[in-house]
Amino acid sequence: MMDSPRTAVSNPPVQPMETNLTPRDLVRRSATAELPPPERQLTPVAKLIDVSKCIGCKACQSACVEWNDTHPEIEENVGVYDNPHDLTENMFTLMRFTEWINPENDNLEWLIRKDGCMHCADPGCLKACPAPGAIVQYSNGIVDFIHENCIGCGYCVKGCPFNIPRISKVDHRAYKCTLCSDRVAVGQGPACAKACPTQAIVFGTKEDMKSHAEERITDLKSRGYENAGLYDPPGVGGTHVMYVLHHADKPHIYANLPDDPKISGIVQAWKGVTKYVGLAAMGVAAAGAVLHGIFGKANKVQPEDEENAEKLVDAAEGRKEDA
Amino acid sequence: MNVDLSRRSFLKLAGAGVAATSLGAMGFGEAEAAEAAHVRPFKLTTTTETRNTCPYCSVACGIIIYSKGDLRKGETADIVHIEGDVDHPTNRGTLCPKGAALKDFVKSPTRLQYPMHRKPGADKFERISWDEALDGIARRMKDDRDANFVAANAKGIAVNRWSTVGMLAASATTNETAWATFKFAKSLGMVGFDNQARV
Amino acid sequence: MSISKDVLPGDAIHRGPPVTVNRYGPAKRINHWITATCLILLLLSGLALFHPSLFFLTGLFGGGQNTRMLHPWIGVVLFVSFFILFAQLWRANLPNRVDVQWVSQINDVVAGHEEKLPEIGKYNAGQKFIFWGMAFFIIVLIGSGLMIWDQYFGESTPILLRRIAVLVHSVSAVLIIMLFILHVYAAIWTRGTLSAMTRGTVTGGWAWRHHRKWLKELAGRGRIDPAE
Amino acid sequence: MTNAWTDIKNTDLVVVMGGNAAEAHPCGFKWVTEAKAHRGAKLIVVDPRYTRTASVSDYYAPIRQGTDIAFLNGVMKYCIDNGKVQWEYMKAFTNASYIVKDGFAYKDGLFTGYDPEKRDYDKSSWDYVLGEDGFVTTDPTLAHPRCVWNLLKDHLAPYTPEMVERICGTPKEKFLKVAEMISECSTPTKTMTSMYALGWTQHSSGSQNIRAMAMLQLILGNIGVRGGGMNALRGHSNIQGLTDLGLMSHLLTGYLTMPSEKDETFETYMSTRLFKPLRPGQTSYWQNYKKFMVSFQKAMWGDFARADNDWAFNYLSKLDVPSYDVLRMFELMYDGKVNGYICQGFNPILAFPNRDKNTKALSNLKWLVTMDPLETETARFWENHGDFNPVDTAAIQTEVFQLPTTCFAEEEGSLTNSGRWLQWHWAGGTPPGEAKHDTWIIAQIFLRLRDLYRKEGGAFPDPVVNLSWDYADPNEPTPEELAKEINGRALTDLMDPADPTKMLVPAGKQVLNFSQLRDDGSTMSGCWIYSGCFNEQGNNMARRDNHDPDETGAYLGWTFAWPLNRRTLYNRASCDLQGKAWDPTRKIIEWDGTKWSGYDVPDIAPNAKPEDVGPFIMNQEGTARLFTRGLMRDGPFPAHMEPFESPVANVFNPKMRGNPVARVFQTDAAQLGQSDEFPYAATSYRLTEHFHFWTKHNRVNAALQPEFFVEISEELASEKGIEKGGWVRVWSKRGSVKAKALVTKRIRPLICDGKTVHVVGIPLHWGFTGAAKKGFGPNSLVPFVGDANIETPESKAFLVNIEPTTPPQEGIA
Repeated sequence: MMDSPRTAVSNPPVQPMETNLTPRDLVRRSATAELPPPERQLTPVAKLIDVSKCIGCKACQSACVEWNDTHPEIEENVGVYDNPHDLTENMFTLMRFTEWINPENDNLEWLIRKDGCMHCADPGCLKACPAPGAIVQYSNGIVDFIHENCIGCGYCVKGCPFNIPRISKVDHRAYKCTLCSDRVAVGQGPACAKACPTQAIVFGTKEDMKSHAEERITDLKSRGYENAGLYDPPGVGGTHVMYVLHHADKPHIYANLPDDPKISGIVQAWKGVTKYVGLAAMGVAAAGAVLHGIFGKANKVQPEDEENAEKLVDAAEGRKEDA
Repeated sequence: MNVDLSRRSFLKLAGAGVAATSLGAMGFGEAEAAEAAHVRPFKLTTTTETRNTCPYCSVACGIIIYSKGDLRKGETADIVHIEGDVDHPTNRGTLCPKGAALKDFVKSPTRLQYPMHRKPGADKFERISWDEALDGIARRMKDDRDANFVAANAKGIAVNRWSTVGMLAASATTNETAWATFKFAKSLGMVGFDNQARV
Repeated sequence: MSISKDVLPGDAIHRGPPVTVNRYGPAKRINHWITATCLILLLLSGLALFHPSLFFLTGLFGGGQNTRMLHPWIGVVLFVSFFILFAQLWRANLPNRVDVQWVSQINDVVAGHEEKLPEIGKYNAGQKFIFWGMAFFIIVLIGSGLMIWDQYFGESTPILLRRIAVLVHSVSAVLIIMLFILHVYAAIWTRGTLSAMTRGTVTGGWAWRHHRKWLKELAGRGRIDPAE
Repeated sequence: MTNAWTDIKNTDLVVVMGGNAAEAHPCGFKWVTEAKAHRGAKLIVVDPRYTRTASVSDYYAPIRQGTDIAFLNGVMKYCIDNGKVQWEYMKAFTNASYIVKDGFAYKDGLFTGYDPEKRDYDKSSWDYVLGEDGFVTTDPTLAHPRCVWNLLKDHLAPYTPEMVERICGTPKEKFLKVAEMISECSTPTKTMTSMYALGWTQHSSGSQNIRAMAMLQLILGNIGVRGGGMNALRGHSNIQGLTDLGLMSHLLTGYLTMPSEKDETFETYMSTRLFKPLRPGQTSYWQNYKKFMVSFQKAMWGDFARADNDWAFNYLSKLDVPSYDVLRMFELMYDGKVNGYICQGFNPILAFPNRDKNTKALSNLKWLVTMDPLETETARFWENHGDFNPVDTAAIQTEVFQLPTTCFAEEEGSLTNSGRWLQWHWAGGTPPGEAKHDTWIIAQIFLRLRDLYRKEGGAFPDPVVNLSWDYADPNEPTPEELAKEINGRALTDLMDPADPTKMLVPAGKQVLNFSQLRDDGSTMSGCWIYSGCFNEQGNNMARRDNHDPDETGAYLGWTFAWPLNRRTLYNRASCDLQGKAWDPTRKIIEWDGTKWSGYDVPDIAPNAKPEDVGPFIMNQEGTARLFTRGLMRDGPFPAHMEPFESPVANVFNPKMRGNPVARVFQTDAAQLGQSDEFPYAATSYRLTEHFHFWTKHNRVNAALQPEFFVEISEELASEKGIEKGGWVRVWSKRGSVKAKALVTKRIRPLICDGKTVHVVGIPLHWGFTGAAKKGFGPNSLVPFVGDANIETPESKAFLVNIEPTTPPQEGIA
């Protein structure tokens, strides 16, 4: 029975259970400088998406909607299979379809990539977030949005190297894949991974997922995909959602998956140097003003100035009267 | 009957899978001090589980229906979630995009709730009672059968054919319903009786 | 030519003693204070989102969600308010040759040796700098702000542009805040200035000392009312 | 399916042709990805479109729809020419060595005996040479020029790679690559599985499509083995069950057949069904037909079915035509010869060909009853929805009763999956409003009718008033009661025939399985092939032991599979003539010198000696048929036939249109289009996001695939000035639809017989009810012709034209 990798080994519990992801398991918390180190280190987890096994059926989308009780809109057909057309606050994951002609053999390949939060080890969203505790990272690698703390500013959207979070137009909070933190907390895998018919999506410890990926890559190489490989981009410290790609040498062909994602330099500048230099500059300016005020001599109007003014006015009046 | 199943034996069976090792390693199972909810509360807690089969294609994936309320205790059961049954040998908990959204089929706004009747030429349905519907249908069937039944052919051989009323049987009803339907249709001599397998 | 630029409608001298000069009418003063209030609110709400240590400032606005919601609207009010002011004052703030002289003698300015400086019209180069700086940064801030106003315009610009916008917005914010500090400080340091925006008048001595050309022009054009 | 879904993991090569398993059966397709991941299996997809199945294939070859026979015949020829045949299997387990009568021949696309007037064959020459002993004459050396093998080779001779390219449009090198990959599976240790669905059945020559692949599988030795077989991926959750239970015009339960007018008496009926073995010592299991038939009659009419009234044989209808299939019924309806119609969960207005005709047919009814959990277009066929249903409501005099039924989640019972597993499920939710179980509704109508017949009398009331209906609550039989009736029970004490003192089953107890059924009226069973599903051991359909010793994929403890809990049909063929597994690593059963045993229930008598008894026990021959005698209407070998609407003529006989023996009604013949007016080859299909016309009611699935579209190549789009996402009109001789255009690289023009053929793909999930955007179905365009043997409509290959257009109008015109 266990020859097939699959996410679920048991059905979800219905008896009350303690959650296994608590505030004490946080390793990062947005806009929070002093976070006490966690008492324990959870084993890092990961979702592995084997693009070569994916049949683009959108079961992941369906399961995601059902589990998270979201309500994606019924849009129009615009001549593509990608529906909804983009990630939304009601659609945390999306199959993106690309028709790609392999220049090496002129064969068509239909590349189908499940897009969604990558759960970066170095999360740009969390870095960008100004609201304390709105974005957290657990020691198992899950990056989660705590909606009560979210102010809806959209900074996470700018911070994300993969353009994932979306802000709800209704409650003005940011939404994205939680890696089903509520399920993981009771020992279940994410809804998408559980549903995935071909188990192109699997979930487990990051280490297991990496070794499973190795098997898949070996299989793909045996089928002629010489550049098959794992997408676990170091630019963001690695991710807790990884891809097996048949063409790992060119991730961009998979609906613009970034070749070498990093937190944008602009965002780094904004949340780094600008923040500190800016604060410093403003502080210096304010302090300078105060110091100058205290130690400098105020520019006071002198009695002779008043007299001169009066004279001027009188002279002018005089001219007026003379006229 | 349907819930006391082989979950435990199955788990034992499940030795070497990727996930089997993974989930244990995640620290699941360690007792935790109660703390303010951080992740979303697990929504299936205290629901009732019922084993069922996906009604779409004939892969016939095992599913579990989660409801508030238990039919077996005579309660009203409101379905809150449907998910693949991990114990099922074919689908092993997985579901396709249709199966994964079964709850929304059950809860579809276009689910029918009452018998309706459209009069000849009318531009709308009107609600009627079950008795009105069933009496009306039986009456019409009887009248037509009595008028158009072919008892015998030219040679005088009994042929027992009623071809002026036909029936299409469903493709997603249970075998038991199908058997009851079969008895009903064939005993009436209804020859124009077919099912979705034809198309 | 310069006369028409420096003397604005409403500017007038009241005979003393002491001599007072109308510098800003009630409409302009209200306008200024709306702008100033907006700027302060924007400063507070913006700083709240700028650095985690200042996030507590969201409390002033009823929480983070409200702060996020209010900030851009205040920005719109500020933009409108400021540019009504701008429309009235821009001509008086056009730079001229005297400004070059003034800037070249900035040491004398800071040291308060105004007697060494040329006679100044309604605005000196420093005030003009603040005026144009404010105008520039407000345009930049409203432009970049709209791009990152996700509630309404989130999807209308590409993500790269939005990232640039957020950086530009915060850098501009820092600079406008510094400008603001300079403006406030200058107003305080130059005693007698505040009354221009409170009562609308300055003393004749203040005008003589700091804006002698303006005062002379007013006097020269006969904009003198009898003392009350 | 001959095998189970879980068995597909044992294969070495998956051929998906005539189907789109990844999209239509994703969770079953899992086992393909398992075979790929763990056995290094390869996947071949042959399809007019590069589907989502193709996206994970190892090799894809395009084909023009409706030309599969030519392709498969070409592969068979390739295998035979290159010696890629599992000789031992083929010789022993097929009728290759049987001698065929002189006179049988094939010429100009037709077999011997064609009568163009009747559109039928005189099949008398399509038969074996029988010896004086009544057995078929054979030549085990295969040297005889009239043996099946040599006739087959002659028949396949024209199907060269060049000919395949000419007919199918498959580039020769792609065809050869596929043929080569398939031919590798001729060794005993390599198997191939065929996964097909409506891509093969919905053709006027659909049955022959499947035969061609079955023959290829027999030549390669892939039937009855693990990871092999012919796997029909059935479309609905219980379409298998409803067919098994005979809810079809020409069937009774368990593939017993309805009597025809020729079957004047029970004796004549039985005489044509008790097939005697055609080879010495063979099983020919249908010799037990009478046991099943009598038990069936007893299940229907109990004490009213007695030996002295021929088991109430006269209660059954006798057909005057081969079947009153849906096409015939709608033709009759169209002609005003049908007054009432009951649709129990079916949506013919979108499912049957030629929607315009269907609408007119339904408008001719006096009354229509629909039973469904959801709104259907059929129940509202009279409602005007602008362009989407442009009917004159006031002119439609049909009375409609719309009855709300429960759905799967609110009812209990068993469903039979594609792999023949009968799986029990339980009710988990309270039905909405006044929705009722189907069994309650059927029982209510039945009881009312029975009362009326009891009170008023009327036309032949006997079968109705005497129908067995002894349920605890006649108002609603329980699923258990019905299941037990299907299984069957002893009516009197059943004694062991070998030892008359030994009681096998006491009266009133459930029979163990169909082996205990008798032809003397002492047993009853609703459906013999299901017997064993609910016996004295309990409800076997509810079993949930998911152990799988040695991971063969059998799962014998999981629910119940018919027949006799057997998971792989013909599994005797997994062993050689000595009874040893062809592939020891893939053993299913084996002969231990005295009996058969193994991982599965043997598909042969447990003590039948391997060298004596053939594995195909349902056949009179004991072997599988490469040559089917007269059992199929359109020929004993599969021959290339064009669809009725084809962009090119039949290369073997340009005058021949479609399947020469398929039934075509007069009005429909006039509505067949020509390729000059309708130049593009259309095909219909479903998409993975939707299930027929159900999930458009579901907001989630509606969001995943919201709106009707057609798929065309970039070449056709530029030729016609069609933009991606723009509106197009697609029309055939029978109707017109408007759709969004999905312009794709996944469909490329094919060159067939020197002509460029553009394919237009039309998915089928939209209508005018539900949550998704209003749309059309391909059935508006499909011709009203069916398969020659089984009358399945030709929905997969027809002709259309296409042009850019304006959006459809919703409002009432």
